[in-house]
Parts: sequence; structure tokens; C-alpha cells
Amino acid sequence: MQEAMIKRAVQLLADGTVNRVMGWKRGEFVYDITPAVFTTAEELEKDFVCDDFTQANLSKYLVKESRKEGKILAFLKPCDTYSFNQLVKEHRIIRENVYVIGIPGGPKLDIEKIKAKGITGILSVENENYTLKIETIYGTETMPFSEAVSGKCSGCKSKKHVAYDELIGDDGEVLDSNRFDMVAKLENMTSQERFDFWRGELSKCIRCNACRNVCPACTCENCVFDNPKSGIDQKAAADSFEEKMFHIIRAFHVAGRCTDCGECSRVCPQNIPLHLLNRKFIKDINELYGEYQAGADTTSRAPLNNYNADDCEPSVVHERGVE
Amino acid sequence: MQVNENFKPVIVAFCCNWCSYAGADLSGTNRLNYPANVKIIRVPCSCRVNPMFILRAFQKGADGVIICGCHPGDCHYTSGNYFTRRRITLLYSMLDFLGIERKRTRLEWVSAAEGAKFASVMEQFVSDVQKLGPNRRLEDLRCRKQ
Amino acid sequence: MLKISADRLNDLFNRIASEQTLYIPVDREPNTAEYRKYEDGMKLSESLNTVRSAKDFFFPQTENLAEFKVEGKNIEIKDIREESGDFVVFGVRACDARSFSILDKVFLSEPVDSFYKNRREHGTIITMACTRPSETCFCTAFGIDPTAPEGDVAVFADGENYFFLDRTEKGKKFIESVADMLEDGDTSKLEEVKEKTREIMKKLPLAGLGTDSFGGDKLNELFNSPKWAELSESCLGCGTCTFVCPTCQCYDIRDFNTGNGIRRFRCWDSCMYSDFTKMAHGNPRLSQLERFRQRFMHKLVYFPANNDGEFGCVGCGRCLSRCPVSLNIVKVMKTLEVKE
Amino acid sequence: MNNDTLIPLIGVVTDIRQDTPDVKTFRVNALEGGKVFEHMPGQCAMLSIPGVGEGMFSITSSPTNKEFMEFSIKKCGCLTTWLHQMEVGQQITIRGPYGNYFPVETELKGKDLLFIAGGIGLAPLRSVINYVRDNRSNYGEVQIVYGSRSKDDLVDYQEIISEWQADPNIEVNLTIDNPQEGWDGHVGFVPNYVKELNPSTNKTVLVCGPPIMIKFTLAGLKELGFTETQVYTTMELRMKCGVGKCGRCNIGNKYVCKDGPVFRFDQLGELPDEY
Repeated sequence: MQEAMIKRAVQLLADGTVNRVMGWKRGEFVYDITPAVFTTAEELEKDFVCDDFTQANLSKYLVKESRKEGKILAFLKPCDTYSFNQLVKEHRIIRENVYVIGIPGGPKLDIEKIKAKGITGILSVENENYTLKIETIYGTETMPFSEAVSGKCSGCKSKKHVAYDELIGDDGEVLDSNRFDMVAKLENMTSQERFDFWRGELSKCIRCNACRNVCPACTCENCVFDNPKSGIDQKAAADSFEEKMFHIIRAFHVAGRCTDCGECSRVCPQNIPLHLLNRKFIKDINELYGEYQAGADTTSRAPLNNYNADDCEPSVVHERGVE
Repeated sequence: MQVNENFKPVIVAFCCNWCSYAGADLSGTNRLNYPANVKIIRVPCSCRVNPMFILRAFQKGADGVIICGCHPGDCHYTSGNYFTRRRITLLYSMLDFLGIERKRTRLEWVSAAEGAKFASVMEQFVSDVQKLGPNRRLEDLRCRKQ
Repeated sequence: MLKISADRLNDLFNRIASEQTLYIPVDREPNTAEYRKYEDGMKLSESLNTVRSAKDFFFPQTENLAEFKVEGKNIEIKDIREESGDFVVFGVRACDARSFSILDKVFLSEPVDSFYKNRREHGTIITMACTRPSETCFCTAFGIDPTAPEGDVAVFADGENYFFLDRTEKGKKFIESVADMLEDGDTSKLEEVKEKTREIMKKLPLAGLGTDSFGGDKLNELFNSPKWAELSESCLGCGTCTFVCPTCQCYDIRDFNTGNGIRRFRCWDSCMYSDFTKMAHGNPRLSQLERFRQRFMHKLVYFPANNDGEFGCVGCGRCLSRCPVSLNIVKVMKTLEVKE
Repeated sequence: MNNDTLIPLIGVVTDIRQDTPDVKTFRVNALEGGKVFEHMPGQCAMLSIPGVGEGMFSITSSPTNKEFMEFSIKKCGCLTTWLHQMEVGQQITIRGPYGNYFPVETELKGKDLLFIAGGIGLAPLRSVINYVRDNRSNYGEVQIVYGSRSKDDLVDYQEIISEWQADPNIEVNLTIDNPQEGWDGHVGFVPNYVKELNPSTNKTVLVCGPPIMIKFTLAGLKELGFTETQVYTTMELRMKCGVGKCGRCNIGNKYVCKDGPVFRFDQLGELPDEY
């Protein structure tokens, strides 16, 4: 796969279709892969990588890249194409300046899950028939592939590309995923249990803003949390209230636009399951206003920019499920 | 649940200028009583109420927040309250999801002619919140009254 | 050397906790550790290091500086500082232990920061030698020996016992206070463990990382390097690296109106943030390139220029494992390195 | 516990003077009268209104003034707007003094001095000028070149006219950017005016003003034959702590709040161009 991608990228660079390539760059270790822009065949051959660890969603970088001179080639996984489409719809990405090649998605691996097994000093990770063979300074370890699958891939919603100029490999289908199971589980808890659950999770927050800055839906030039005129520009969660405030508003600002790409939870240094907040909004929207998948197209009206005269009243919240 | 009779909850009511605020006015001119611990904030339209306003009210000491707007279809700006309805539904649902007591939040449609409804809604809401006791799950400890 | 057998470690913890507050690293999830206030029965984490660094004990993410009561034209200032209670931080690694001497150079230099000093004076740091370094470790590049950590007391484990070595006056007093629980032990096995760890250190992937290309004398040549543009390209501008870093010490001072008065507090700030240097009339660091450069120049050039060549990094590897896009100081160093 | 520099003192605003449409000069005293603290010319203080913010301002009065401190402040952002709304009697918080100062007792002693200021840039230099006037015998010739957008924007115009221009031992050259009714003085930008005046190159120069003015003035001075070691300026960047710890006001390894704000141009030249 990686060879085919490099070959095609080199071709497109050579024939002048594009002048840059957005992809992933090899790091010091097998897993520390950085999104990068390549401009020459040599760079591509030396550093371009696409493997089990290339999880990062490249769409957000295209907001800036598509405004530069010339056309850029971007390799997008199925989930990334949803974010891409959403940004095109919001006029953040200039579609004509991007040449999209759809590539098959995951499941990708999460190095944290490997380390959680107590495996350390990792030198290499090989996938042999869905068993991971991990070379470390302390010897060789093995573990099942499935146990190291990234959280954002385990609830995969779709293997279908919703935007591309060409494909490498086959297109997939929208999946019948179980991604709302955890949200439903929380909904069935008591109010006190839910409060305790979130109190535990959100108190870990260090307000590093990684979830916000990585989010392809968060593309405001000046975020309300950075704007001194907003009156809520908190640098640190000085009180537990501010933790809740930040995360509620962060999720609310992307409600109806979040494609559920899972980047927020992936990047959280404290492993807070932030995607559950976003999924809660998606689940509510689906249930109350009809099925909606942000990024699936570039023309539909977002649920929060829309209404029906017979929409439900907010009192539904008070009447359903467990108090 | 034990109810502290001495507890006077602080209620913030965001009222739309065209209907609910006039409704509150009417209830006043009709000499209808509604609890004095309801603090009314007048907004041009219920959809002016940003989710942050609601959270800020809780932060600064509110025990309950209620939003009042024109009845659906009667919005002075044609469709403002339809957007309010979706937005606030999702927000209240999220607060509930985070374990904040659901009875601390409410939305009611009150027209300019419904002075009696305004008074009874407030009466009811205050009594609901009073049963819950002071807001502890969504409070900012720094702002607790000393 | 004095020791305690591994099965009696919790007895020791209970003893310490009965006299002062004790913090130990505990696993929150498998291999994700954080410092917690010790309660009976808590198990010492076997993870190499905590996600957040130990700087939090002396320089917490937020702390109150003062309170103001404003009435009409009058202001009343309330000094709300309180003497810290005595506390012990157990299980600090060699890298984090070094970070305290770096933070000391900032906060204890004139004018002394009384908030930091207060906690420093009341805290006893018990370090723990490493036996299973990870691929992200590169403390040796900064002259740190993970088998001989600094701190007030250094603890060494050989699998069966924990050995205690005092390193400062405060450490000596600490050991005396628990001496009745310790006994003399044979350190021959310990020496083997240390030797083995040193061998592993040499084999780590980052063992060859050099600092010769950096330092205060390379200021303009590194600042003007064209490579910053490419390096900073994918930086998200979040504060993860700064907040998990044991040596990052930039802070902001803000006021919060509580309704009962104004509370002035300070909180961590990050040079990666767009508003870090923003003024009413402009911003000298407008793009992420400049902000990214500032962070690494500070650690590798500015800090050594002001502190006799000591670097502002301790090689703990936190930024290597936590950066959302895997940008880190090692990549910066390797890219900027001048190869002979 | 000892005092901490981050915990401020209280000052009282005892006089407010509207200097120009957007600059006011505030006189600050300690609660019990007198000065809140002593300083040297060029040093700064952190002023704050609790709940609004804290900002670093140059102390415009001379240390030889034993009765009060003065701050000339231009309305620019949030905090300065609040400061401009103050009335006499308002208390503010104040801490300092911070930073280094112009070397009035060492390198500048016995020298001929040339002050060049633009707009609110006069604020830090006013402290030095009045210090020099009060210790006149320690210094040689004194020349002041000061320019502003218009006559109304000349800060401290009254003091300039009634005291500095009246002083036979000081040469004062004023200029404004554009011709204006009631102004018969020089018209033109400061850098060009300096070149026209062609000052003797044995003078030591102290310059402060908008960055663009400083840039062109320095270039002009070099054309006239001045070297960078003869020229001092004072800088401003965002500051929070005032003591070189919060980490934001650095230029290279120098902190403006602690190692500055006064720099000689040859020192600045060694630092990266990031200000």
C-alpha cells in the first residue's frame, strides 16, 4: 500500500497535477508519526509512511494548505473524508486546490494500548497475521492485534469514502457500528452515577487544548476560550466548574458538525473519553431530529441550522430515562 | 428527600423581550405574585441565549435557570425560537448526561397575554428547585457566598 | 545501606503518612500513573513515570496570589498566603529530580518566589532509581544518571528490597525519623541491578543523542535556522508538551471576580498559545513558527545562556509520548544538529 | 513569610492631567502620602485595577521628585481604557520598580546628551530629562528632539514650553507630522528632523518612540556617523510577572522586564530580531 501511494504521489508531482503532498512522516520510533507536507520524490521515498500507526486525520491541515499556491495531494482515510467534506461545506477548504486520493482506513493501532500491557522499550512492531510481534530492549513480546486497536477505530462508522478524486484500493460500506453503546450505558445510569463518572474523567483535564486544536471542526480564527473579550478565556481549570464549562462548550460548538472522527480522545494526554460528549450530541440529534451524519455530503443543512415546526420540546429531556 | 424550607433558591429567568418579558410585566400589573427570588434577564429573543449564558448563571450562583420565549410560530423574528428549541434541548440533554439535576433547567413558552401562566410557571419552577437544594454539581466554589 | 524489604513498603508508607502528607505514583489505568495522596493500601505504581510531572507539587497548575476587596474608590489587599504543611513525594525519577534544580534557578533567584519557596522548604523529595528505562528516555544526554538520582533521599530497588540513601540534610533527618523500620542490607545484588540498567541505557535508541550543537553561544545561528519552518509546520499550537514538561515554568497572572471580591491567581501558560505575547498594540510572535521556536530555543539555548550552560530539558520523554502529532524535542535536536 | 513581589501595594491617584486627546498623566502617592517606592530613571512599575488587569508602565516622573510618582498613559487597550476612566482619589495597586535604568550615574555622566522621542515615547525619557535637569552640572550639553502627530498630541506640552524651553541650558526641538494652524515650528517626521539638525556625533543618544520611528532614527544616526554603542533605547513587550520568571517578554535570552527595558543598540544587535 505504502509503495503504491508513494509511486502515485511521485507521478502526480512529476506531471504537475500537484506541487505538494500531504501525508505522514516517519519518526524516531515505529509509532511517532507526524503529519507532513512533502515536495519532492526524494523526500517521499525517504520519509513517507502509511502503516498501522498513521492515525492522524490530515483534513484540518488542508484548511491552511488549500490556501497556498498550487494544488496539494492529500491521502485521506474514509473517516478523514467526512471531516474533509464538512470543511468543504463550511468553505474552510478550497476544494479545487486539493487532489484527494482515498486510501483504505484502519483499524489502526494505538501505542498506548501496547504500553498498557506493560510492554516498554519498544523497538519495532510487526503485524503477523493479526498477532503483533513487538521487539523491545527487554526481549520479544506478542499480543493480539485486536487488543491494540485504537479507540477511534474500534467504533468505526464507515469504510466508505465520501470525497475523493481517485482511490487506491477498494471503497467500503457504511458500517452498522456499535459506537453509541457507551453513551447508552451512561444514559441508563442514575444522575449521581453519571455525575461521578464525569467528575472523575473531567478532573483529569489539564486544559492543554489538544482536543480543541486537533479537532477538524474547530477552525475559528480566534476561539472564544482565547478571546479576552469573551469573559471566559480561562487558561487553566481553576475550578471544577471550568472543566465542565470548557468541555460542554467545546462539544456544543461542534454539535451537528462533528463527524465523530475520534481525534479528540486520541490526542488527550490524560485519556479522557471526550468523544462520548460529541457522540451524545450525535445520538440526540439522530433520535430527536432524524439520522444525520456530518460530512456525508456538502449540501445538506446542519441540524442546528435547521428546524421543524413540530420539533420536540426540551421537556423530553426531563421525561425520559433515569433521573 | 429532605427539603430545606429556609433555602431560597436563586433563579435566573431569561425572558424574550416581545412575549415573556411582557408576560412578566402583565403578571406584575395584574398583581399576581411570583417568587421574588426570580431574577429576570431580558433578551431580545430567546435564541439570543447562548449556552454559555446558562452555564455562567450557574457559575455565578444560580440554582436554576429557566428560559422563556414566544410560543413556537409567534417569534417576533419569525423563527428564532425554533432554533432556541433545538439548541436548548441539546444543551439540557448534555447537562443531564453530565449528571446535573435535570429539574434545574427549564424552557417555557409564555406569551405577552399570559401573565398568569408566567406567575404559575415561576411558582412551580422555584418549588422544584427548592426541593433539589442548592446547586452543588455545577457550581464554582470560588463564587460560593461567604 | 539501610533497607526495607519490599513486602514492608506499605508499612513504611503508613508510617510516613501518619506524620505528614505522602504522595506516591499510583496506576490510574494499566501503565498510566499519577501522583496521589497516599491512603492505606495504595499500591506503588510500577510504571516508569507519571503522565504529569512532579513539578505540580511545587508549582501547581493554578494557585491564588492575593485577594482584593474593591469598594468605591478603595481597594483592600488580602495576603492569603499560608505556610505549607510538610509533605513527602515518593518515587520521583532522576529526570524529574533534576527538573527541581532547573525550577529552583528560576523561582529561587532574586526576587525569590515565596509561593514556590514555601513548598520547596516543606517538601521532602524521595527519588527512585530506574531499572526499566523506556525507548523514549534520553536523560543521559543531559548528564543525568538514572541509576543514581538526586533528591533528598534516593531509593534503590533490587527486586526484593528498597535501599535508602540520604543526599541532603533534610534527607538525613527523614531517614533518621524512620530508621527504626529500616535495617542494614547487603547491596551486592543492587550493584548488579545498577550495572544492568547502565547497560540498557547504552542500548536505548536515543542513547547517542548529543547536545554539542546547542548552548548559549549558538543563539543567532540556531534562531535563524531555516529548518524551523519545516519543523513547526504540523504543530497544532496546543499546550500538551508544556503542561506535561517537568521544566516548563511560564505562567500567567489573571483576576477572577468571584462576586465576593477579586481573586488574583496564577496559572500555567504556554508559549505555544497564540495569546501568550499578545499586546494591545500587536504581537511579536504572530505565527506558530515563532512560538514553536521560542519553546525549543528556551530549553536548548536561552536557558543555558543564562545558567552556566545547563539545559532546560531533562530527557524525561513525556513530550515524546504525549504530543498529539509526535513533534518533540528529540526531533528538533536531530533536525538542527550540525553533523561533523 | 517575606513580602512577595507579586503581591502589590496600594497607590492613590492624587491628580489627573489630560495631556493629549488620548494620553493622561496620573499622579500616584502612597496611602500615607509620599511615594510608594523609589526608582531610577527608565524603570517601570506594574499598575493594576483588580478585576481588569495588570500592566507595565514606565515611571515618567524623575526620581528627584520626592513627593509623588507620575505615569503618562496612552489609551490603547482594555486596562488603559479603565485607567483613563479613573477619578482623583481612586486607589490602584502598584508594584515595582522593575527593570534596569538609563545609566545616568555611570556611562551617561559627563556626556553631551541627545534625547529623541516620538509620541508617547517621551514618557520614559521625561524621567531622565528631569533627572538630568536636577543634576545639571553632571552632564554636558542637552538637546531634545520631540515629535508627534500634531500639536495636540505633544505629551507634556505645558512643561516643555514653560520649563524645558525656558531653560537656557537645554536646546528643545519640536516637530509635528503635518502642518497645522497655530503651529509655526518645524513640520516633518522625527528621523528626518534629526538629520536636518545634524547633531554632533560626540553626543550620547537616548531614543524612544514607535518601533518604525526608532528604526529610521537609528539608520539616520548611523548616516550621521553615530555608532550603535552611543545609542540607548527602551523596549516594551507583554509582561506578567515583572521579574523574569513568567517567560513571555524575552528577546533571545534577555528578559525585557529584568535585563531591560533599557538596551544599548549594540546589545540589541546581538539578540534575535523578535520584537
